[in-house]
Amino acid sequence: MSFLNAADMTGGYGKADILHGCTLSVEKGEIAVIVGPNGAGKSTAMKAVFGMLPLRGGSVTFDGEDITALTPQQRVRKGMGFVPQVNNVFPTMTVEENLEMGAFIRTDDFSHTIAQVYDLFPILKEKRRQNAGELSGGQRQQVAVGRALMTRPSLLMLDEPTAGVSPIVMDELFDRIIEVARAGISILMVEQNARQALEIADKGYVLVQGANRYTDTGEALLADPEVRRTFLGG
Amino acid sequence: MDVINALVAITNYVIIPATAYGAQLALGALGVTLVYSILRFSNFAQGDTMAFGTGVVILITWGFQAMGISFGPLPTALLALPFGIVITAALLLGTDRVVYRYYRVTRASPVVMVMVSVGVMFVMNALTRFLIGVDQINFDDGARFVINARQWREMTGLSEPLTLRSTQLITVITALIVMVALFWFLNRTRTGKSMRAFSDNEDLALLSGIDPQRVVTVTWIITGALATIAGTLYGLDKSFKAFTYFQILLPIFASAVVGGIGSPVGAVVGGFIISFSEVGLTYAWKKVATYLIPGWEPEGLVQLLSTDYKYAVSFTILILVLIFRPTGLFRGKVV
Amino acid sequence: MIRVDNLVKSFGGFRAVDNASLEIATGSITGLIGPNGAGKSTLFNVIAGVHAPTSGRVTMDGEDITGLSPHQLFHKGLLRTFQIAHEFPSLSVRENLMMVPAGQTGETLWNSWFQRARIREEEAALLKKADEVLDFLTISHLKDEKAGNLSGGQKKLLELGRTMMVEAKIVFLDEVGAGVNRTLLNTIGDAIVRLNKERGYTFCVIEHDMDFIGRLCDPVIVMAEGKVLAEGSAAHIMENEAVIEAYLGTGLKNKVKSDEQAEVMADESHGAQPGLGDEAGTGEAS
Amino acid sequence: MSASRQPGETSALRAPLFFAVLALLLVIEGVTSGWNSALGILNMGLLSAIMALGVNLQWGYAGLFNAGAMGFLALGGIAPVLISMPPTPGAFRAGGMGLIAAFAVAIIALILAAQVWRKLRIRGRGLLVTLILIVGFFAYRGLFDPAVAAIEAINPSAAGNLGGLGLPTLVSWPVGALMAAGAAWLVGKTALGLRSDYLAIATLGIAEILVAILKNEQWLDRGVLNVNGIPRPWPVPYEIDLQNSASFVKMAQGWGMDPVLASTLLVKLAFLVLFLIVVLLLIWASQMALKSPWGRMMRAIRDNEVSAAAMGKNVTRRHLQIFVLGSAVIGLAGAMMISLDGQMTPSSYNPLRYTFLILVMVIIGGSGNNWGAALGGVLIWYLWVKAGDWGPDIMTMIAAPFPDGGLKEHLVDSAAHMRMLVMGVLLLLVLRFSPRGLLPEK
Amino acid sequence: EDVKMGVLLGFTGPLESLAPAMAAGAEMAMKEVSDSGKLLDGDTVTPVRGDSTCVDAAAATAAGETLVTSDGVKGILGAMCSGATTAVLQNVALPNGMVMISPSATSPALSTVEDNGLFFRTAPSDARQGEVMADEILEKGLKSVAVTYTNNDYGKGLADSFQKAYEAKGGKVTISAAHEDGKGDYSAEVGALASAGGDALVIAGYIDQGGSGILRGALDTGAFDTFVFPDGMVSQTLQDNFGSEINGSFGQLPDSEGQGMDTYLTMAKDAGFDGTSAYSGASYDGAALMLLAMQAAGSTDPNVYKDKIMEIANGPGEKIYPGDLAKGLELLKEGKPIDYEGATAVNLVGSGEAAGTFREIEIKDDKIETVKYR
Ligand SMILES: Nc1ncnc2c1ncn2[C@@H]1O[C@H](COP(=O)(O)OP(=O)(O)OP(=O)(O)O)[C@@H](O)[C@H]1O
Ligand SMILES: Nc1ncnc2c1ncn2[C@@H]1O[C@H](COP(=O)(O)OP(=O)(O)OP(=O)(O)O)[C@@H](O)[C@H]1O
Ligand SMILES: [Mg+2]
Ligand SMILES: [Mg+2]
Repeated sequence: MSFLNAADMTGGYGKADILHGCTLSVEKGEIAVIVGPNGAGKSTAMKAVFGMLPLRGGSVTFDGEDITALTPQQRVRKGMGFVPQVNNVFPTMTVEENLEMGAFIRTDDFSHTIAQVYDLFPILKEKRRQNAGELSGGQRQQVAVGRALMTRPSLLMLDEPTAGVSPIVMDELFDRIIEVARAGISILMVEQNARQALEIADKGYVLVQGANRYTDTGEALLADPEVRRTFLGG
Repeated sequence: MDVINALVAITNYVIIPATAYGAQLALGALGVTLVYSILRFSNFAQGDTMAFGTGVVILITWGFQAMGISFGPLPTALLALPFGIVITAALLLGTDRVVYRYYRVTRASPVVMVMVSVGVMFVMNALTRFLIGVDQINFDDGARFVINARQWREMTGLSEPLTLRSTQLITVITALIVMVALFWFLNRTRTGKSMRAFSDNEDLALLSGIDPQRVVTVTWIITGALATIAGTLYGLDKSFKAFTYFQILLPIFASAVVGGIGSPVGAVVGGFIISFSEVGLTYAWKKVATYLIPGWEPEGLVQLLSTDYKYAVSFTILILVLIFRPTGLFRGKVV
Repeated sequence: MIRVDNLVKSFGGFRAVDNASLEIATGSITGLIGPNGAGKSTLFNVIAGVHAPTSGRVTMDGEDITGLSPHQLFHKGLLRTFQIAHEFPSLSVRENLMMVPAGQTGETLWNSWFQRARIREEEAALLKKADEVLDFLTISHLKDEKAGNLSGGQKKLLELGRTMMVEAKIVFLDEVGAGVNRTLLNTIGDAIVRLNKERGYTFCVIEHDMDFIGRLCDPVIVMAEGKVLAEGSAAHIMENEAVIEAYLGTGLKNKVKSDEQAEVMADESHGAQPGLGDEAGTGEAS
Repeated sequence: MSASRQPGETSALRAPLFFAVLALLLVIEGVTSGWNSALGILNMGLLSAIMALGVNLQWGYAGLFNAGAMGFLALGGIAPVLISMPPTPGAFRAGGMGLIAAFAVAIIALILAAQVWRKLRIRGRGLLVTLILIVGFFAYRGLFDPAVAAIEAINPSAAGNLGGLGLPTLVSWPVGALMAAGAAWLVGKTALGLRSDYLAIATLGIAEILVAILKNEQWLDRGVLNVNGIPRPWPVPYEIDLQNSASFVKMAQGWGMDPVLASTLLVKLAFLVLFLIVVLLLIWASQMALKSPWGRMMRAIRDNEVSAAAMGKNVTRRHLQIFVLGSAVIGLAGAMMISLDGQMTPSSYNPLRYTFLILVMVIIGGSGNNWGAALGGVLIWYLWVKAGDWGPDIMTMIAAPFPDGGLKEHLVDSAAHMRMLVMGVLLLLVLRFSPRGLLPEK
Repeated sequence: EDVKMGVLLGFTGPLESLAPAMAAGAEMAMKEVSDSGKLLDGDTVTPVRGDSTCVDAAAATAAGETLVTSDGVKGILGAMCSGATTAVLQNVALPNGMVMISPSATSPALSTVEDNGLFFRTAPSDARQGEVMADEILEKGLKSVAVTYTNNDYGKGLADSFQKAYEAKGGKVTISAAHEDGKGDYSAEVGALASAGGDALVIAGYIDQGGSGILRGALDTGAFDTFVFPDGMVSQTLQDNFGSEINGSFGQLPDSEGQGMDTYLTMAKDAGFDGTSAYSGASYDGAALMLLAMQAAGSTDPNVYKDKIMEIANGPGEKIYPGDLAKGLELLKEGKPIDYEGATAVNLVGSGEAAGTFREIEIKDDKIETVKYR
């Protein structure tokens, strides 16, 4: 059984289902990337995995335990971390407070982790006394990822972490993601910068209309001309 | 020219009462500000919560008095205060459970929350009256004065009296302590920060492992405490009457908004601005002028505005402040 | 032509745009790139009238448009999209588009009572146009959905769609690409080129996707720390050392630093010379 | 407040159903408590509906949280006093000119100050403006005070005010709307930049100021001394006249009705017809506007002002327009209410009744939906009135099982407060089970 | 037959604290009559309460409307404040031909209002009290006073009539400033009053409303030593809360000499409410008047018994005091005339309002003491 296994998820926001039997799984220390057209249900699937969407069918197991019925904050305590696609910072709190909030469930001294995040995103250190709502789009994105890293999760879920960040920061971010994965943390992320993402992915999912269309290793997907043309922009 | 008497007159009729009144407004405004900044709505039930809390305190005070318990020179009500706080906080938590929680979970828009709080206001209003009736109640015991007019005259030989009531002193000190404590709590403690985080972005707070129920519980407990403290001090200083606690809601909101709703320091500063403008701008300077300019007995009252318009004054100030600083003096929040 | 002279915009003491001067030539698709926090969006917002500049001047075809409000600029043919999508959540997707054109007869109260026939005619035409745009953006199946329920990328498309509802002179696009599927982004790119060629729109595009910039834009302006760092053709810019250092980086490096080292360096660089350039410096040092 | 409003599936039958329920309630009221009572409730309910329509324009269409309905209502209410009361003999001669001069001075001083502030770019203009304002203020008081004293000295126990123009009361309705609109324009110019709750508090304050003026300016409307005997609008007759008219009495007896009852019913029906015409006209106009591109534009502005501005909509102008319009409708209701009551009592304006209750009507009815606002207006007024009746009954029921004595007595004595409780609980129930109102926006 | 009587008072709103004792007074009279079994054909009397809210004319009208049309009352005791009273009178009582007796609406304007002989009040017009108060103050040798009044028609009417009378007789009013009831803080008002100065402060307000706040403030700051209390201020509460601090102050209230009030107070005490509360006695009298008039007219039809009210109130005949209602009913049944005196020495003048004898009081040794009547 995989470390995270979300099987056959079905559900949506209102009456109509968005997800139709979508399945996602990640092994320990693995990077899994979800790609797909806009509105395919990628974010919805992520929310479903995190318990923010009522499921009509399917189950989620994490670390061998069935967590389908847990609330999001219980999942956080189990070791899951999530960066949503939008609204992913606390706008009227400072950058530093945002990071502190990321470490809310931690009782140990987390100053070291903060230092690591500042190291990863130096601009945040410079802006640490500024409210996150006053940052530029890309800076905000960095805060969001930094906040999630603060939890020191065993599974990190990222919904388009690189949207709006500059190439250099994106490279840095991907570097860090690889590094995090090597440390044994599983990564599940949605990306539109799909080619870069799939390059580092152990596993790739192509989601279309709430269902799995292709599932393969990152390399294999990149090599598939059909996938490249229809989903990765040629 | 009699500068001393003039100064004493101003102190006695403007500075002391306005400071005490300002502190009373500030305490109320702190409650409004807290709910606004954490739970994101204007709580119109605050005034009636204050009335309810005070009602409970009065009942307990009577109980104590009947048992012969007193608090030395301080009002017995202060002894009863902790009990009042517990009961009021329990009521608020109950209200949250049966009323507010649903709207929080369904993400109702703030104006729906405001309307809900109006509903709660109606209910609390009735509850308070069931509890303690509509009559005016004086429950102030202990030493009334720190300095009273006679002592002052004897002490100084001045013709102008000066008085300072003990409740005035207690109120001002309490307001300042509460302000500092609240500021420290929200900005420095883990719980306080998690409350701000919750108010900023509820979903993300959830994703950070912050327990929303705990945040809400703490918020209501503090609100209950603030309301009871504010209401009791107000009642001690003036007297308790359920109806006035609805009336005071308006200046309380004005204070919170002038200061910048959501900011504890703003609430206190706002309270003083409102009280000083109400008392100061409508003060009749005739007496002071007579002291300062000997031999001149002014015909009129040398009054800028008649006291009829004192509320107009505070609201005009409110509007002026908002025009030049649209989110209040201390940069409040906007939901 | 838009011309920006010595523009400064400060927030408190912080100069987000620091004495920037640039030109956007009529008929061009000008790219605007730069590290996060370089001041690109702020520059857009000043030009588009959302923020008043601290100092400096903006002219459009020789006419001073500094400090005009957004709706006035709209009427001058200056349109913009937002980096964080600003849809009208309770309006349907179609209504989001139909509300755009200015001077609709039915926008006057009086007419809404007494000019019903004319309004009906206009509405029919608008509806047709909106549906065309939606078709183009591949979201026509969502036309009756409330815009608030769209996915992140769909909202971005809607942003672009709105600029297509009127005859614009110049359109400012703030990261239309972020969060948009690359295949679709290519389509959007084609549309931009077509609008530029066929309808003579001028574009100014902020984007972090260098493929997109490279394919579309000429010239490209690079901003950093509120200033204009470089300007030229895309190819030219991508060779520029300073730009590579500050913005582009050198691709995947798979560098693994020890944390202690990183901390020391981060502290040093912060103390020595705050700014975005350090980031690249750190990278090189390892 | 940028809450996104989610769509809800609402049946097309919902509105007719609720109106049918409302009608049924009124019929039951008519049968059990008499038609006079039912019509009385309906008439005031229709006025409330007009107020709710005005607030709905502002809140429902444009998201402007105006918590100052009371002020505009009160302002509209002095129109009948100034238009349809007979003039106080000698009052204008005594102080009219003085008043006009005082206001002229005030306006000139304000304009001058504004011009100096805007046009002059010299140092110390702040000081100059302050100086102009101070001098202006004293000049104004110098002219104003004696004029007021002169007017208030005339027959103070019955008049003491300027009186009115003696024109038909119907004329005062649009005038009330205009007066409220004028005040709203001034308020809007200064306060509309404020967001959500800030605007609410500011308007709440402005309403207090307006009412304070009405309460204290005796020369205008006798202040707290009230104005009585305001004429009824054409064609509403007086009951006494009807009862004294032989033909009417005969007619009533012909229908088998008590002439007194017939006369009171007829008067209420006449008001009802007038009010109904106004309500329907307003709903028609609002619906047409809402369905047109204008309504779409307003909803867009409400959803997202920044974006609407970028799409070329002049947000400030639109806000001002709708604020003025909404206030005018509220002012109209104010004037109509005074001509229904036949008297102007400035101290009766309290925010609970005239601001919060109206907001409750709009929210419960369904903000953004005109039919909803109208429904809310009548329904909530019905409940408000009935809650006063039911309260004691409920209380007696509650108290019944208790033994006689202190507690029981206390409970029964507290019955009057049941209105608040019933109202609060009802409000909470509706908000709980239909948070977007009974007739949600489509 | 069961005769229903409306008790339309401001149970909620600014004067909500006065209403219970008034209602209790009125209902006591009704119970007395009902229990006696002597009204008409042994009719019983049932009170029906309505909430006039004091300030909300529309709500008062609606409540009145309900009383008349749905409860079918035969007379209304109320309303409480002058504004609400006028509204109910013009919109309900007049059109429906209903008798209304207000125990507490004191506005001079009500003297001249058109009422078809349906409206009466057992409270005197404020105009009269103003004169009495002016005389009293001048007799004490106080040449200048400051005045503060509750900002409603009662307070303003009283303050105006007082000022007119006082200044006509050579006194000087240094300031006449309103205060709003129901607000908590009166520092601004007290400051202005203190600055204006004067030999005494006239507080034309309510003791359990703003009047108390003003008095507290003026005492605490030492602004005035002597106070003048009109009717709204004189009550047990005044003595209880301020007794020791206001020795030497004085005032007056519409009240009558003699046994009526004493009896009433005892009766009220037995019934468990405070009979000294303002207008409580007047409420009893209002209710009693209507019921006695019914007996005299032999009909519960308001249009019939309205003509008997003045007759009953002003005599001649045997004097009827509280507790004597049964006797009164009996006498009337026998066709003998009565003169209803009641708790407040009822004597209606003009178009049906209390002529008003006033009781002058002074605070001596921490107690309210009656000085004389005038
Ligand atoms: N309201 C504000 N108050 C204070 N600082 C601000 C405010 N808005 C922006 N800034 C600062 O101004 C700088 C420029 O921001 P801007 O949004 O223009 O960057 P950008 O170039 O668009 O970056 P990105 O590519 O990340 O979107 C940032 O450092 C940001 O922190
Ligand atoms: N809150 C919501 N209520 C109703 N429908 C929603 C909501 N959020 C999203 N949807 C719908 O669900 C579908 C999937 O949305 P989702 O956000 O999961 O897409 P996505 O794959 O993440 O797209 P993108 O790449 O654009 O972010 C879309 O068609 C969208 O319209
Ligand atoms: Mg998504
Ligand atoms: Mg940007």
